[in-house]
Amino acid sequence: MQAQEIFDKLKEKFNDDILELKADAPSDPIILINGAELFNIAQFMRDKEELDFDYLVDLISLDLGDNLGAIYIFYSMKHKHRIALKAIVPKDNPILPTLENLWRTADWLEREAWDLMGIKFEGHHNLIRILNPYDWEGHPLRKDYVTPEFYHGMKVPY
Amino acid sequence: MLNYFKNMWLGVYTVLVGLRLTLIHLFSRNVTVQYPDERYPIPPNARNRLYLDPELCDACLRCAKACPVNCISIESLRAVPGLTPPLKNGDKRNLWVTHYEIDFAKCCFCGLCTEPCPTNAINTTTEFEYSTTKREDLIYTFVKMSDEEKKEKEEQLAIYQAEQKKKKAAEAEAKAKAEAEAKTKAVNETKNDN
Amino acid sequence: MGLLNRLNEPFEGGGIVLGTVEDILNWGRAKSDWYLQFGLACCAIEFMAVNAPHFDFMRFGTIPRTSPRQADFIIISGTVTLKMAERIKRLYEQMSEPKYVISMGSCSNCGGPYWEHGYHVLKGVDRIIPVDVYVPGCPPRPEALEEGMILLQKKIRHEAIFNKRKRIAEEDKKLGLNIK
Amino acid sequence: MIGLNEYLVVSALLFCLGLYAIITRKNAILVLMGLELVLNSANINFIAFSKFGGLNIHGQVAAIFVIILAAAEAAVALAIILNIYQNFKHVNVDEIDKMRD
Amino acid sequence: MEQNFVNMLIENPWIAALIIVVIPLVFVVIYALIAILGELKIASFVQERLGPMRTGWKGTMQPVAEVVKLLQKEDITPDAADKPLFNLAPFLMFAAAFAGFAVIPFSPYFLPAGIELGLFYVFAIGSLGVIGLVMGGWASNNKYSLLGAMRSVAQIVSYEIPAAIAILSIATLSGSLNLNVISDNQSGWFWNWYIFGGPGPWWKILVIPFTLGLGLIYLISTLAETNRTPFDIPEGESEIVAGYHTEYSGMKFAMFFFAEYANMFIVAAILMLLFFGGWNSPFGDFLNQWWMQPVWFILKAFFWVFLTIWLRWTLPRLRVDQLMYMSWKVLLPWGFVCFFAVSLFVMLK
Amino acid sequence: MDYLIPIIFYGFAAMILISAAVVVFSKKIIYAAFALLFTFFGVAGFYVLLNADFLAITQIMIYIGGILVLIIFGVMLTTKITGVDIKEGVTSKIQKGFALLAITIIGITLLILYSNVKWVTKEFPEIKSTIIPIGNVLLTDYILAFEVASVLLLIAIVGAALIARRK
Amino acid sequence: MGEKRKIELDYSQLDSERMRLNVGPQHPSTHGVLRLEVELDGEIVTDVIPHVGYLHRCFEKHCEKMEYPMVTPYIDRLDYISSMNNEWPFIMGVEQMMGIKVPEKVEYLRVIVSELNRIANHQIAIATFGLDAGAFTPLLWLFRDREMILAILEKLSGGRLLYNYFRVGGMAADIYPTFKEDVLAAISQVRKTNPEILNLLLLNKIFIDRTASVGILPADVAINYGCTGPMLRGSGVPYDLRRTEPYSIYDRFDFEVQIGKGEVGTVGDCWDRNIVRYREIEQSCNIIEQAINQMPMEGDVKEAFPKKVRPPKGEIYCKAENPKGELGFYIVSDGKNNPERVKCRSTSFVNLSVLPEISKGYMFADLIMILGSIDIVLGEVDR
Repeated sequence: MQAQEIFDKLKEKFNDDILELKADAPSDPIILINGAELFNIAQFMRDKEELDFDYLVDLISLDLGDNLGAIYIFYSMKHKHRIALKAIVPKDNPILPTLENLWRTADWLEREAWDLMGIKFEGHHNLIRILNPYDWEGHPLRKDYVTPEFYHGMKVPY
Repeated sequence: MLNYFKNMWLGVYTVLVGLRLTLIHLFSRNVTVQYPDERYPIPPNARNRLYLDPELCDACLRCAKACPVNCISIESLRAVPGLTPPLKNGDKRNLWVTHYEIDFAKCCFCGLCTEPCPTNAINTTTEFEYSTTKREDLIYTFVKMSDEEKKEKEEQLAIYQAEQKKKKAAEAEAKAKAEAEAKTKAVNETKNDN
Repeated sequence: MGLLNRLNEPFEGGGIVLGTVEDILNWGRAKSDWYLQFGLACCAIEFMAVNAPHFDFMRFGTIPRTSPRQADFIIISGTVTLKMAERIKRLYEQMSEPKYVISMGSCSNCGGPYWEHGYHVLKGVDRIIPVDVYVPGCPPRPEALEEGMILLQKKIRHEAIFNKRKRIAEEDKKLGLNIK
Repeated sequence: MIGLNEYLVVSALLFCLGLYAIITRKNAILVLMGLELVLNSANINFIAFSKFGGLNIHGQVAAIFVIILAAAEAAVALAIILNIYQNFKHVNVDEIDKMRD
Repeated sequence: MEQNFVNMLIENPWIAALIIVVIPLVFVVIYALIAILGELKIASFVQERLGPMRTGWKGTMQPVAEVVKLLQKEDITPDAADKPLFNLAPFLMFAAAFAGFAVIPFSPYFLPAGIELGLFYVFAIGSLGVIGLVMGGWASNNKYSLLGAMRSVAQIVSYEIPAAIAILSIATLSGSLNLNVISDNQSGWFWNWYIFGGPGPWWKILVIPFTLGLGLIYLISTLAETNRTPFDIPEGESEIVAGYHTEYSGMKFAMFFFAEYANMFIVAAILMLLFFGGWNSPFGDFLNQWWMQPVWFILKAFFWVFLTIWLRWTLPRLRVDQLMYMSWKVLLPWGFVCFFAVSLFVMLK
Repeated sequence: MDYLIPIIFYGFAAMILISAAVVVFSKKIIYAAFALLFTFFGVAGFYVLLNADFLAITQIMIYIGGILVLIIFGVMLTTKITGVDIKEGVTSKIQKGFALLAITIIGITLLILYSNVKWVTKEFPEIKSTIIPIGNVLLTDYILAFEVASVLLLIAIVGAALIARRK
Repeated sequence: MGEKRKIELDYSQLDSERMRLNVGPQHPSTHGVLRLEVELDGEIVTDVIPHVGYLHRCFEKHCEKMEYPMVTPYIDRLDYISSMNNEWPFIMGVEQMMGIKVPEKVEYLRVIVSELNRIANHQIAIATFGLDAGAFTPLLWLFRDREMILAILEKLSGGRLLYNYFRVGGMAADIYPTFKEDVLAAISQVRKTNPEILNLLLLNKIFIDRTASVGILPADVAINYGCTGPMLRGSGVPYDLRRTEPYSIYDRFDFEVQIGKGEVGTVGDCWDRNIVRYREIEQSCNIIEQAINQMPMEGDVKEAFPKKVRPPKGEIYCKAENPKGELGFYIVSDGKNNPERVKCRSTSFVNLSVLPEISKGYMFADLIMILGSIDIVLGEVDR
């Protein structure tokens, strides 16, 4: 199924929450959505027969300056089509619903996004750091991140 | 029950097959290259320690810029055109390298620095035996100009620059003069034309 | 430490007998090195390749041990992250004297490619444990590690056993490392 | 010269120690150990009498039966102790007073 | 048959006893060194490598260097460990392993202690080592050690039973528990060995399959009892770091090491004495002089050591439940079958 | 070598009694279990002194290789695996006192008994190994007891397995 | 911050004492510095909590600071066993953004080096898996064969393990004269020793007993967890990017996608995952053989090099079939020399997350086997 058809299908169901389809080359087609409705949209995409996105490929977190972004890439093993969803959340209150209950792989991906970018996923059963130590401070991939001087008595910068 | 006997037979049989294989290998030729006495063949393009030919380096900083790790540090001084011997390959030397240092403790041996070099001054070598007991020994200084030399070069440069300045000023003056002359000439010509 | 404790008196010179004994003891330690089977990152793969038939690390008398108590030296083969650093320190402390450290590859020498922006990388394993031999390379060729091993064996062969206390003090001063 | 009495004295002391363990100890496994001590002291007597007291080979056979008994008893006792531990999370003989949950 | 040539040579019983004790000790040390080197070298050759090459001629001095090194290593007693037990365990284990040598006849003229129940004694003293093992594992206060020790004990205890049945069958066949007598019974050509039914009439070929089976059962059991691959679960590096001796270093670790190798030699010796004619030459009277007999014996034992090393570098490792399955459901029933067949043969003979 | 036997005897006696005392009085149950090893070993030594070689080896095999291993496993399975000292509940002082009193009375009675009774002494005949007479006796005079013992062992195995099995 | 995981366990439900065992980060069989918190009931695993991040080397932070050509050395160090395969998706993504069409020869060369590296990777995977099972000899035999492949790749690129060979628009160096003979020799060596490994390790009864019906991963669970590569194919799903969405020139080659069939146990067990790897080595040999015969030997591998690597504004997700599964890079460019953001969809990270799910209820020794069968590389997990 082409990106435009998927967009139309979604638009039909959640008209206001689907914002726009960006498909200008060379970029991949991306559907901008309202972050608050992410869970329902994703559930629809997974369970709807024609869409049948059974495989969450990746979750990408972005620092867009004032906002944080999250891009979800979905793939359907059956129909062999792929689409990306993009949700934008404000930096001071970055909250998205968790998709952990739909795709189990989202568990670790969301923990990673929280660890590195600081996007909070509401409803995640165990949202703790995954790559950095559990007592690490800050979210390193944000543009305004400052490397700490010391960690447990070890000097960090060269 | 049949399965029990089958499993037992399989167990014995596959063990015997394995034992046969290992026995064959026990008497087959070994492939070890005894390193300090024998050498494993290293291709000539292998990326090991970097080598800089100071006679070829023009301190263009392209290697330092291409380095993802920033392990190359270069200091340079402008060369005096007339007094400076050319590079080994005959090109004109624009800059003196006063300090060229590669920290092999940082280097990631990716070879990216050798690609942009216009004169092939920096190269990978097949030399890999330089382990040390002190980390400072891994910082290799390829060019280090002594202070006197540097001073001399600086003085030369200062003289040259002063000269250049003078020359430039003179030139500028001459130019201005010429221009003024040309202008007046032009004015005159227009006048004449009129 | 077994025999060494009793011979810990600082003899200067040591005489012929002690010298010979020292030679034999050093010979034993240099020729029989058990290393801790322990890998961190990319270098660990080359480290495995060193054990492979073509290079055969065992020629130097090195045998892998899984327990740090029985290991003589440890090869820090790869990037040491801050999360891992405390573990490595503890592993090193668990090893029994005399113990040696080979730092293999750029990452453990000084952070390597990650020295500049790596917020989670320890810039050199010598910030937490004393290193005896630095092997450069990223990752070093297997032969380079073997060369480092030869260097370490040379170092052990010339070590002073009977004025050990003095040696340790000197080494501490030289390295000047102390975290916390 | 070591005669019968010396062995009997050692055996008696061992018996007393074992008995003391059985009485005072609360841990079921320690009680079992005390029991083993008592059985061993009995065995010493058997063998000593077989050597000096004319019991001859029959004393040794009796000792063999004692050992068989001890083995069987230890196996069953430890099985019971494990079962108790699973139910009560301890093996304190004084506090095991329920027959069923 | 005179049991000890040392007693003939030396008048003083004390010195003679001392020498008789020292000979196996020296032997164990030398043997362990050779076995260590053999293990390294055979492993290397199987894997198309060279093994230790830079210590002495072609690396032959490697085990010596290791002993010199282990002598100087620091003896760590971990803080959390139970010190008395921790220090006692290696000695107990070595003592148990060494005690087994008391009844091993290296030749008809050298048997340290000529007790009638030699076979039974070796078998019993082996269980003493088990206690040392579990002691070490417990005292280390390390989960890996404890797991390793408990696995070891469970393994050794359960494989003792098939081994016992195999031993019992041979005892039935030979009618003696004295190892020297058993060995003596098999004199002559190699078809007199008990693995080929022992000396007997021509129809002993009927019993050969069963004695061969018993030999195999005993071989597998000994592999398990000495914790060798494929039964090296107690020391399985990939699961529990180094088994019960994880926390040991220096000389104490060396004691464990030597005990292990001594144990290996004892089981090899028992296998050779029971099934492969002990100190007899395989070729009748050919090279069966008094000075060749210990050589034959040691050579045969070394063949077993070679076999275990060969197996080690061939096979992967079993899992714990598969190990138990093998002992209780494969070896034990077949052991019984063979035992009954052998008993029947003895009755008919 | 007449002086050797008493030395060995007293050595073994000391070993038995000291390690038995450790079994009885030690605070740590695991020490008690390991001390039992030496008690059993000492008793086996006594058997050797008393010409019962078969018994001695049986003692080592069954008690040390079997029962002691079982006990140690029991200790490990019924206590926290690592890290915790296994101390057991202490009985009250009065109880202990009474026990001590009773034990002392029994012990003294036994000792008096032993020293006063004149035992019939008859030396054991010198034989090379006891295994043949034991085997003969077991399968003739004691055949019933022998069979009963085998049945008992079977029942013990089955019973133990049944009891210890997890529900 | 300092979140700590609360471990809530209902001890009233338990029959016996549970033991918590900490496996790693220094453990011989965690394939690096993975730490597993294992809860054991006797020998049975009741829970596994993987703790990763002991090799977190801040890859994504570095990408933001580097120019595009400088990123490749860091990508090499992600999955350091198969760095040729790693570089491909990133370079392909940049090329797609810039609209570069690479020459025919380069495409073939890329296929050949990637497949060679895939063989090397699978050899290590099988070797270390054998080591987990206690078999040491196959490890060294496989390393011996791998050395031939490394020699070829070293002659091509100059690096033994981390190649840095792919460039935007081409390759760093052209092939050397005896390239074709070397590759064919390496393939024949691999084909010769492969049956030995099969007989010595994979078909050994003990090994089959250890791996068959252990760690069964059903297909739907695998897809839900996002597993790819041999993990997914071992469960019987023929998902291989080289076939499902052929990139580069993979549609020209004739090869079979291998799936687990449950020959000795259940579909999706450890043995299936390994036999898939084993058979993929053979398939890779086929691909290389076809590629090396079709490859144009003349031509310049550097002819499509752009003057300056500066992709236009945009974002792209580019993926390729890594030996371990689908490796993707999400590249966000804002038209500068540096990428704005690079996110790596690392295969091992996603594959590892399935470990707690498939290892519960097996024995502790099986957990090690299951972990080995996932074939993780910690450099890629932690980035």
